[in-house]
Amino acid sequence: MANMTMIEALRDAMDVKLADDPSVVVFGQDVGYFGGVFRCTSGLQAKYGNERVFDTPINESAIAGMAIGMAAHGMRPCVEVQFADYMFPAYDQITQEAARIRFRSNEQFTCPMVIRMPTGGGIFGGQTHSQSPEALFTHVAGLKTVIPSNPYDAKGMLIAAIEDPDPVIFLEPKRLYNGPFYGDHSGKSLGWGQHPDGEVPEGHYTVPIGKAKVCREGNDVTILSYGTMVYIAEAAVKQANIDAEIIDLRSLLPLDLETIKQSVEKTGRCVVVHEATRTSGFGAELIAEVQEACFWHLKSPLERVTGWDAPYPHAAEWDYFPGPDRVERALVKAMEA
Amino acid sequence: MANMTMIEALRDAMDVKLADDPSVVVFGQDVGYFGGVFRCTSGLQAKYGNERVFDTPINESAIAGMAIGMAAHGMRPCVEVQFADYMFPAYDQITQEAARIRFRSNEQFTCPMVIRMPTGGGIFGGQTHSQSPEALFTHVAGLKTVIPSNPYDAKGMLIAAIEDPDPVIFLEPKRLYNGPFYGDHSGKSLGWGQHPDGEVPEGHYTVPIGKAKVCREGNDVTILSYGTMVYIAEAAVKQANIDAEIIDLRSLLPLDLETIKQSVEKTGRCVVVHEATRTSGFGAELIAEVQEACFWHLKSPLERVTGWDAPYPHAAEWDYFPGPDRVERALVKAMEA
Amino acid sequence: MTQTPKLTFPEPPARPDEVPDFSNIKISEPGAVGIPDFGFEAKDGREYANGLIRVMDKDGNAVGPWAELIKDVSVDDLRQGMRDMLKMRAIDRRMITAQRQGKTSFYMQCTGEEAIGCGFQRQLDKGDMNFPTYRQQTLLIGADYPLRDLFGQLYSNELDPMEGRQLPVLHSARDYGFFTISGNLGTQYIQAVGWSMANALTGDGKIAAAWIGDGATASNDFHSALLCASVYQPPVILNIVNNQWAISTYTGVAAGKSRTYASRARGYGIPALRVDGNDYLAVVAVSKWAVERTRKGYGPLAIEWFTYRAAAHSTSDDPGAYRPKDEALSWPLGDPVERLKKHLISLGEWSEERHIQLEAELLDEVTSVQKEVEAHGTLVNEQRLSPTVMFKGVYADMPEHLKRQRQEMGA
Amino acid sequence: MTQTPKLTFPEPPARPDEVPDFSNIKISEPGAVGIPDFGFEAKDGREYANGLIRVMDKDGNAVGPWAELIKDVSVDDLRQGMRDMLKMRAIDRRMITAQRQGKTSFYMQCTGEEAIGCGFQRQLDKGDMNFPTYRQQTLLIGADYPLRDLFGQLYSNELDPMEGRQLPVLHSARDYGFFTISGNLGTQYIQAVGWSMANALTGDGKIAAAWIGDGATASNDFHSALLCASVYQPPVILNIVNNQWAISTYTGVAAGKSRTYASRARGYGIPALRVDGNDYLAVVAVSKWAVERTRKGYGPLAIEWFTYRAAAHSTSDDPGAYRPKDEALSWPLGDPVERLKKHLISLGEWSEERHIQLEAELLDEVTSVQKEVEAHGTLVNEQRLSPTVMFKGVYADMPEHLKRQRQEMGA
Ligand SMILES: Cc1ncc(C[n+]2csc(CCOP(=O)(O)OP(=O)(O)O)c2C)c(N)n1
Ligand SMILES: Cc1ncc(C[n+]2csc(CCOP(=O)(O)OP(=O)(O)O)c2C)c(N)n1
Ligand SMILES: [Mg+2]
Ligand SMILES: [Mg+2]
Repeated sequence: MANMTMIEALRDAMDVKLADDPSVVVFGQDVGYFGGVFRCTSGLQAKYGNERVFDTPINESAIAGMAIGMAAHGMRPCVEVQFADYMFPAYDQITQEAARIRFRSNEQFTCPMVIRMPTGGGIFGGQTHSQSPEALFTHVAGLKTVIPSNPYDAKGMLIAAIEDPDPVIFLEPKRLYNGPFYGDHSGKSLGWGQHPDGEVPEGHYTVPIGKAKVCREGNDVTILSYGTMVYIAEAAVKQANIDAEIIDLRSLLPLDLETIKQSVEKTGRCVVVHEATRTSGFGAELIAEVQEACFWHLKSPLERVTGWDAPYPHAAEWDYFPGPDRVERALVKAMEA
Repeated sequence: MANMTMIEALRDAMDVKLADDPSVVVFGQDVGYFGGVFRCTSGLQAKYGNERVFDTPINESAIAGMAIGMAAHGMRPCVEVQFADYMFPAYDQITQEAARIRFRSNEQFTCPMVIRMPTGGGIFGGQTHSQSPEALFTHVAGLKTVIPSNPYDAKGMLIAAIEDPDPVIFLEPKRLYNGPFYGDHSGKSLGWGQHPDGEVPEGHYTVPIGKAKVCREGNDVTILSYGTMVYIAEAAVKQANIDAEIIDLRSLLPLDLETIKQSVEKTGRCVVVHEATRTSGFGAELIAEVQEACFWHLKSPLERVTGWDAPYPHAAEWDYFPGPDRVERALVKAMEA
Repeated sequence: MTQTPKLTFPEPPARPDEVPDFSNIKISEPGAVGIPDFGFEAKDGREYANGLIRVMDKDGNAVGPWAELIKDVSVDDLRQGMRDMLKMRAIDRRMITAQRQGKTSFYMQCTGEEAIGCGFQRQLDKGDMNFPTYRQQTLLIGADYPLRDLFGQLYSNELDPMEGRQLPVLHSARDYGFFTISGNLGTQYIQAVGWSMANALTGDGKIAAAWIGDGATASNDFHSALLCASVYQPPVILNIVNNQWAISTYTGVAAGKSRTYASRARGYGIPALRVDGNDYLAVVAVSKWAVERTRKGYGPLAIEWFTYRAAAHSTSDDPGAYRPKDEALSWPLGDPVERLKKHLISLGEWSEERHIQLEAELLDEVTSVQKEVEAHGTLVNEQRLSPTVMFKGVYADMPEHLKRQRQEMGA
Repeated sequence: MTQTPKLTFPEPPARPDEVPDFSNIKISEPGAVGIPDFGFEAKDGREYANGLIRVMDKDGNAVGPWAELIKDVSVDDLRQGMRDMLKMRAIDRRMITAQRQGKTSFYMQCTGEEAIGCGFQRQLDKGDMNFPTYRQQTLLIGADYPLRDLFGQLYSNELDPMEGRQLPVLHSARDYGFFTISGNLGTQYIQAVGWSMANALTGDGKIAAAWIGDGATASNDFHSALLCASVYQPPVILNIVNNQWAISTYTGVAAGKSRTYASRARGYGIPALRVDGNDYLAVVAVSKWAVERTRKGYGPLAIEWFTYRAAAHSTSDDPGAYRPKDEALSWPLGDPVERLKKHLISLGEWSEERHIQLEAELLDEVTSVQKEVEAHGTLVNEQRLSPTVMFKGVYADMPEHLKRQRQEMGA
């Protein structure tokens, strides 16, 4: 066990896989010599050489396209898109190619690759360093989409993703890189050193893709969330003093519907929290599934707390970013109904 | 009034706008001399010259990018993407640029443009000529997304879209180009000549963006649908003999929630039907909104009938495409619950 | 001189009802363009990218340095080339009829372009991988792909190795060096670069070959492939099949003011050749040379194959609406089958009679396999694959939500 | 000779703790590269794309044909250039401090590249439109953009013309010929082509200028812009600012084996020039010529501005981690301010004293506006814009769901 930030945990996962599997390669913009703008790959090129860890041109569809070709050949590329906001040029390669190659070739060719991308806001990054595009991936058959919320999960899930036989979109909530974030942007965040999930085992282990985690047990209302919003939910529950059950989905597709169902059948109430814009966000899918699976148990309408349906603003970031107060209001509303 | 196919109605809309507004230009792959692979722009280059109607290289992001530049300058481009499946290379330009230029420039620059794209399946086109990507647009603040289901709406909505001050994604259900489709793929479809909505006024008129249409009034269950599925729903209602209200949404964003609410409050039951894959499809958003708006009126869980969460197959097309039988099963289920 | 900006709109030299006119096309004399060193650089390769490598003269004689290069290619190999091309032609002919009869939904021919894929494939080794477009079934023919599998795919029936997943002609045949074709143009070009990087990184001694049409060179992936090939120097051959048309769109709309597609590659620092794609000997010579050069580690190479799309774009297309009807007959580089025939006859190794006999023989072979495959079902005569097959291979292991959906399908 | 494929990974000549080494850079003599005809074609323009257009020699004298071309540019104009560059430098210096103090979230300097935007902009007319990247605030300076607006944007406060929507430095100033900057690299390049097509189609007599960094030439939009400009021939200048770095990534990773970025444009059939971007006179001469040529309808032109990013990529970057600390000092083309100063002094039109005085004057001007703007709020000293402003301008008319959300926000 060692205490790690999420950045260190991610780096450690790549280190483990680069060491134990020669078919693993890591590349992306600035990931080579420099080690990535968030330093997630720092030191890896020095350790494994530039045939294993290298810089790429600024072309995300080229990064994805090269990775697809390598993966089809039999390698296991784990590539970085510098910010999730910059994956859009690669959207064709990711959704129409990586996601479809196993199917359309009837499994002659497969595409075991990971695309890591920092996601979400809270760093005053404005429109193009803050978006949360997960719903654009969950609509695509053939992709898996995951998002860890702490160093322990980050390492275990990244190893699982690299070992997965299919393409995995690996979203990294950048607001959590250095510590959990409870929504108080004026105060100093605690680092991962103060959090139990900052304790990360050495060497190889996996956190399976497709399993949610109940972070807080409770009886009155279920909160479905992932990434940074897990901590916002915790903060909201504390301040609202409601006996909520908080589920960190971790894997959006495949979704652990069983865990969700058990919880909502117990509580009869459910609030979904995510940063992404509301309309057609992943919250919509969660609500559609929950109302279908748990309709007869529901005591009040399912609530969504999300980013507003506006482009991510710079100055008004903290009014856009769903904070504990907004989640609390939704909880109260769900309880009152 | 003249009887038109949807192709003719769309062409007529562009003809009207090319004639009455010199800032309108039409371009895309094969749309110039040849008039488009579906012939929607046939004759327009001959009539207006190649400065107004022209062919482009096979690069969808270039098509979108040029259109954005022209629109920002003050023109009103109406461009064609040959199949919605080929819009993916343009997804960055559409979602991160067209959708955001008004906002990010605080309205110094705007982006009044239309991107037309044939969508949906039912023509044995396989994976890359059949997809329904509407949910990938409805998640994007700054875009409007519409989908007409008949010649009358097609012309009126396309004129409205070209006149709209913001970027409009104009989805054309290609299965309806030549006639309504009631799901019987073994028989011959009727043409638009046999359908009242094939009667199209001459000259200028608009069908406003943002207004749904109640196609069939009913009391027992509400069917929310759009595009080809409107006719599938009609067929299903006929064969199930259920007093359903069918709403053709026409505009997905903005959504006419008022019309939906009125209907579901009346019926207490709701089935959503679309061709796109289920997970994170637009149906999820509809269900999330409906359950929130009408929770206390609901008598049974909201149902989704959609394409399966698999890539669109070629041979098994008619098992993938939601047909009247599947819609009927959902209606029965909704009524029984 | 020009005084105000005005846009240009590239137009083909002739439209329907006009006389075909290829006078704008400059054609090097056979044998005129030499053979560069393996190590030649893009900047020194202007003549190879702007000229046209040709071997056969108008009388069918093989001339010049590239002819020298393949003088040890046997007459049997050339006759095999003839057989490959005629086989492809027989398949195309049969499938056009089958599509008209509604036996399949869609088909695409490669008439006039047969030499390229047939000749190229025969120079590859097992394990080398093509990333083809829909107009390179010739690569499968040149790889002796079983016709049963080929027709199975075209009919989407139970003999289809892809079990009906893909539109006809979008084959996949890993064991025959044929990557799964995408319906989205261009995407495979950068994937080929990635694959060839894996060739180099694993040191497996294999190479990759990317394929793209002139129209699709406009795609983003064409650019990113040239760029990454230039940066990383993997063993990849970047083929561009310039057949003058992209559906109804004249090649000028993809070329702009570039002199040739090969010269565009040069701008990326990639050495490039431009070759008469209707000259089977030129195809064999250049492919042989290119494959050897690539395998030896001299880095990426672009080849523009200059040809003409004699048939319609696809069964959904009507070229009579945008170009003169018999434009193909005026194509200055002729027909690949006719030209190879002339060469073989001039060698005394072929005759009109043997030619007709071979055509008949191949038509028989093709027809008999076709009939056999048709017996397993066509679009009008369905013997359905189970629809649940569509849930297979979405992922390696079927997730719960797909299991639920498969159940919901009730199948 | 090479026998097995091996990948290459472009590396800069020197890394931290190594001695800066620019010996790989070939530099033409000042005055050596001539002036092409307006109508010159890409294929005949090799020397202009591979050489380097320079005007000032090492003693500050203007020499050669391009110097001739601008001999009627007044000394006042040159002093204005000096003023522009120093103003930019003063702003950069002030903002770096302000960012360190937490007064804003982010900032980007353009140290060493000032000549390019300042000199270029002064040759444009009102109504011409730049499509800049984040490193061309110089275009705003050269357009006399009010400093209040500029600082307002940098502080995202109520004086920000964009009302806090965008990250600092992502300005938008339609009336000053400055298109709204995207955080997504490359996207504006093809938009500039579209805009210039509108210039031609409406016949408004204006032109567009696209801007991109060397790293971002790898983007798809760079390709599609070159392609469409080549096809339609609109009045657009395609500027490439090659400052040798893209964050930590050496320019070789974007260039691959291309000789120059200008030569890549030539591959598309677009005539291209390569210019010493640290030579204010060369910038003025080439820009003047290019603007006139473009306005007269000679079609697209690419210009590679050869320069060096002397500062960090942004306030989030630490270049000491990937390149020698004082590499900028070894840059063989020197510093644009120093070089223009030398020229002006050699003309007897400037002195060290006037220079120091001007620097001080500009620092005062800049500081006083900055302070005034800061009084309206900074990140540490918030005087908040109403958050509901974020619902404004998503659409022309606010749809119902946004009205509901605005209400839900409770603001
Ligand atoms: C991304 C994308 N855009 C558009 C299409 C539609 N399309 C199919 S084939 C074709 C023309 C391709 O022409 P070319 O590349 O020259 O190949 P050829 O058909 O001549 O062999 C077009 C536009 C597509 N398949 N993919
Ligand atoms: C599509 C996209 N990918 C990645 C980034 C992240 N990024 C911002 S600046 C930059 C480097 C750009 O280098 P260059 O184009 O040379 O411009 P310079 O910074 O040198 O002026 C990168 C990779 C981005 N903004 N957009
Ligand atoms: Mg072609
Ligand atoms: Mg740079």
